[in-house]
Amino acid sequence: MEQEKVIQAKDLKVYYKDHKKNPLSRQHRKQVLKGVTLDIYEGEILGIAGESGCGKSTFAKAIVGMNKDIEGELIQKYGDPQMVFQDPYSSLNPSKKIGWLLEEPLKADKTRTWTKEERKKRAKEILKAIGLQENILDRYPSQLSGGQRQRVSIGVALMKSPKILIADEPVSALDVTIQAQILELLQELHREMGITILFISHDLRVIYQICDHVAVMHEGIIKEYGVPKDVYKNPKSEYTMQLLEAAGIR
Amino acid sequence: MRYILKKVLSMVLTLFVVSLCVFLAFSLIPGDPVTRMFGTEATPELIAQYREKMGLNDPILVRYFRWFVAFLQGDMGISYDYKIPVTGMLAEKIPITFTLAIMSFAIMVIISIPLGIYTAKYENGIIDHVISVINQIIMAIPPFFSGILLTFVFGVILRVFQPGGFVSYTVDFEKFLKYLILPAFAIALPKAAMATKLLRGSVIDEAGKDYTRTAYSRGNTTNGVLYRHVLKNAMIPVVTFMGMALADMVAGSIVIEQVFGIPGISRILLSSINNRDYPVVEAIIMGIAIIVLVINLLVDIIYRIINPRIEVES
Amino acid sequence: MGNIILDVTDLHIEFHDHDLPETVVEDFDLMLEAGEIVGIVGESGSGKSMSALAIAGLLKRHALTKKGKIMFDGTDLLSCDRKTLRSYQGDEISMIFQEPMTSLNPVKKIGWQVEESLRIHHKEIDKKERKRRAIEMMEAVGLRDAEHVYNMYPHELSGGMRQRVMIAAAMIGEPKILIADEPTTALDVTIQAQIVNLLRQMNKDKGTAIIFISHDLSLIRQLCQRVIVMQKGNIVENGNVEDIFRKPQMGYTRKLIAAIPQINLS
Amino acid sequence: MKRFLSLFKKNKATGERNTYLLMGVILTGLILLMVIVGLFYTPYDPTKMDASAKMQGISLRHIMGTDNMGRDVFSRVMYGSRITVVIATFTIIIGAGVGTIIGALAGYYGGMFGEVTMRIIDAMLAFPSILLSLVFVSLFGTGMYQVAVALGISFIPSFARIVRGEFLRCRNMDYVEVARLQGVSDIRIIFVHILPNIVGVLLSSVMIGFNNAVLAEAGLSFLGIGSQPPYASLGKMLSDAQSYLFKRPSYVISIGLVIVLMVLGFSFLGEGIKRIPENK
Repeated sequence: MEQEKVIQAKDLKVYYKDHKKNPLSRQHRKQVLKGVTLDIYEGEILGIAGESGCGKSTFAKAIVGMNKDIEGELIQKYGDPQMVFQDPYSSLNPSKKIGWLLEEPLKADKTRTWTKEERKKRAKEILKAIGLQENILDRYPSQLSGGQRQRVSIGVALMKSPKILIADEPVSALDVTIQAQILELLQELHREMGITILFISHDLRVIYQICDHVAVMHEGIIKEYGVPKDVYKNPKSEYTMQLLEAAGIR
Repeated sequence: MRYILKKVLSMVLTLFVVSLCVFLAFSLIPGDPVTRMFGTEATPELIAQYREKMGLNDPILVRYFRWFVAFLQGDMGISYDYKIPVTGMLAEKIPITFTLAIMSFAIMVIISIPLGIYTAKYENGIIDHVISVINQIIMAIPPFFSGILLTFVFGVILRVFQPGGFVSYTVDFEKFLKYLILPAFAIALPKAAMATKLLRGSVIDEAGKDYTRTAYSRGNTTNGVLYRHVLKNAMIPVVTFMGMALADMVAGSIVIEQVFGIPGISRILLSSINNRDYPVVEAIIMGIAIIVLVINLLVDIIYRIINPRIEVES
Repeated sequence: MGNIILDVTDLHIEFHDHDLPETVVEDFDLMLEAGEIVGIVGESGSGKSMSALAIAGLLKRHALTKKGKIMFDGTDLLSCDRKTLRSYQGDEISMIFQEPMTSLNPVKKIGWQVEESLRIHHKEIDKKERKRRAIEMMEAVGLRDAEHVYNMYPHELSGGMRQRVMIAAAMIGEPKILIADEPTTALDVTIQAQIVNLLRQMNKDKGTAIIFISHDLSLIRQLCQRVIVMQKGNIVENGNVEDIFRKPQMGYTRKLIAAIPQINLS
Repeated sequence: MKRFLSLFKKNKATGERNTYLLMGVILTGLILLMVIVGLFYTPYDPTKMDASAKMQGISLRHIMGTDNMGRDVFSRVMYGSRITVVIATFTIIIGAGVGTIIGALAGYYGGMFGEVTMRIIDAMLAFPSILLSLVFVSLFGTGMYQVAVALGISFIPSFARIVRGEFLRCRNMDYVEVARLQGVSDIRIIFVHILPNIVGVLLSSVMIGFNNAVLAEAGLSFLGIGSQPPYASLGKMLSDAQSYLFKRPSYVISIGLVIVLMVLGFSFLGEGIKRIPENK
């Protein structure tokens, strides 16, 4: 079955400023992604695996436009991809109530204006989808547990019904049992809304559980790509083998 | 070494910028210096003649460079009021102000470091509470008022201090130092209170960090952890503060000299501000600026010695 | 039964930081044989780290009450005086922590920190010999170019190297027990595997018993023979790792195991 | 109001009471009361001289005595406090207002602009603030408003630095990234998303700034280059009183005490605000 590509990266190179060098000079750029070619298909969950500093988060940031210093091609079928971050504590503004946080994306929506009633209605819909009660709307993030916060973060990202959701290590900061619940939620949302998910994780087991494809990244390069089961069974690259061994999978 | 060179370079750059700002600020103020010098005696011919002689008709940047180069060579211009070189006017005053600042600094260090460590070690004890209240009060007393109070207590009640009995260092160095003790305390007390509070907070902060747990796990005593591990880390912000405090003390002595009738640079500065005798004001500000910058450089170097992380923080 | 070197019975820990006392560890028992590796597993708030810190005698910061017995070398570490406790700390019982960056003193040289236990407990060893042993130990934990690293500061090393330094510093006194509190959680998977291997090797070479604390059951399965499962301050299950994986007795253990994504490659 | 009162109750979690906040509110309240009452009523006319009542000690008729011209010191203190409070308020409005904006922009945008701004701010901060205000006073001339402006400018750097630090901390928080991804404008992120999170820090710096402003103004007036008669501030009055230290110490000390209490009030408030749990 030929599926449509929603994101195509062709020989994508991304640079960071090197902070050890003089910040006033433009010369010092550090190449973090060294030519990544990767397609993301409509409606799939694509996992990117790799260790810290391998460039997996940089790739995500390049897609959502948080990183502007890029070379190569990055074709996106839809605009406005949304992102969920790792740390459920810093990704919600501590001075705002949950209701306010959920409605904010709609207030900033440039494509249409939402009335107050519409915003409230949408927030309640999303709340239901992420499995939280309505009484949570009047609470502050500090009154929520880590798992609840991560649900809210996902909810905020979903408010404008994006076609693509990027989840950057969304379960790494959570306890294992909570982790399982959030993964379940992501799978459920994927099933019901048909949303494409780019799932970034260092945990090969988690990727195996929920992803349709996996790309293994190392030092800014995609080392291997395929269906998780095949990749784990017959890893072609040395590095993938190392990762699998370290995780006790092989 | 490269670090020090970099700091020296940035200091020179700052000095350059500061001097330019000072010069421009005082040059752009309305009012003609020659008219100011001669007042009602000024005739148009005299003004023209002096303008030419003083180079006032040259472009402002040329005047600036001439002034700056002369300044570096120790020629700070001529006072409008006294018609004598500013350098001579200030030469005997600066050692007085500087001694006062150094004495205040020493008092601050001697008081605050032991107290800061003690109050942190016995956090929330009775002595800690008493000292934090005293600190809070001392910080609320303007230095000139504590100067007045000290004069009152030691001069009027105890009679061990003679107000106004200043002796110059050229006459009797020992008596000179003795006279400066009270003023130095007046300057040092609020800074000592702040430094104590800062060091206390810093030690408590550091003591809560993971590495102290590691130190205990190796079998260190409480004192071992405090003196061998925590203190060096805790001193990092305190060193920065003390550097700024020393600079503040140089300037703060301006006020205290007034209270105790000490003939330092204070009187000259104030009268020249009131009389708009700008060459003198410029010279004093530049003098203090240089002292401040040199202090900053020293602080940077000490900072570098106690904090090896500085390069990564950039 | 082999030679039991540590016997913890009925350990209770209660915090009094707030108005209401809070029980963080209840009825904790642990028997450790010489040279064995025991795992403690649990989620955040399970009391696993608190039990470990209590054994290491490092709970002094909190307002708390402790009850029970921690018998080591004929002494109850819970009730003995501070001086006796200190004589064991770093010499017979050592500990390594989760965050190698913050657990090392940022303004002291690596060598100085590695040598610290020797300096405290073995004053008879002179400076030169201390340095020789430190470098030997640093080489043993796989730090290449140990002479050079000896004079570096923590911020100049990578996370994996820092944890190796922590292990070298903990092992230099050749302790009988090493307590490792989530030593790999802050590290990447490949580095994690290296550190786990290093701990296994230390256990084999020096005969040091290890108490390995982790939230990661699969990691514990790789390293430990025995495991204690904790939840909300209580021991839920206790026994051989493989048995527990195969036949978990309690609901909570089953939930923990189920939360690990299963991989079936065949 | 209920929330405000709850700040003074014992904290249930830690069992501590915020004594600093309570003391701060009481002291500042008393000073403000004196200033406000002074707008409508003073026991005597603060400028009326009375040759028959020179240098009187503390009595029921004159609770702080009279000065060398027979004026009632307490009435003059009520008046002088107003001048001091007005100057300090102006100083803070200028310093905190401009400083917050500069700090917010420099912290949020960073880059070249932030770097250059902070170099200038740091250079200014390296200079003792009294010297900085002296320079500005000598440029603007003496007088109440000139002093307020001079002090205000010299207070900008410290506020800019604090606010920038907070913005740098918040700028890279994930919630700011989230807001950016949702298409929220920069201005809204700065003022609606980030600013509320630093209100605690800002408020406590404003209080500490206030007490520094009172001290700095008093220092300048003491040197004779602050506010000018007939608008004598507390500092100016203390400077005038100093020469009578030996004749009538209570005259000098009572004025000094009012300054101390005013500063203490603000510094207690600042400490108290810092200790409110949400601000930690």
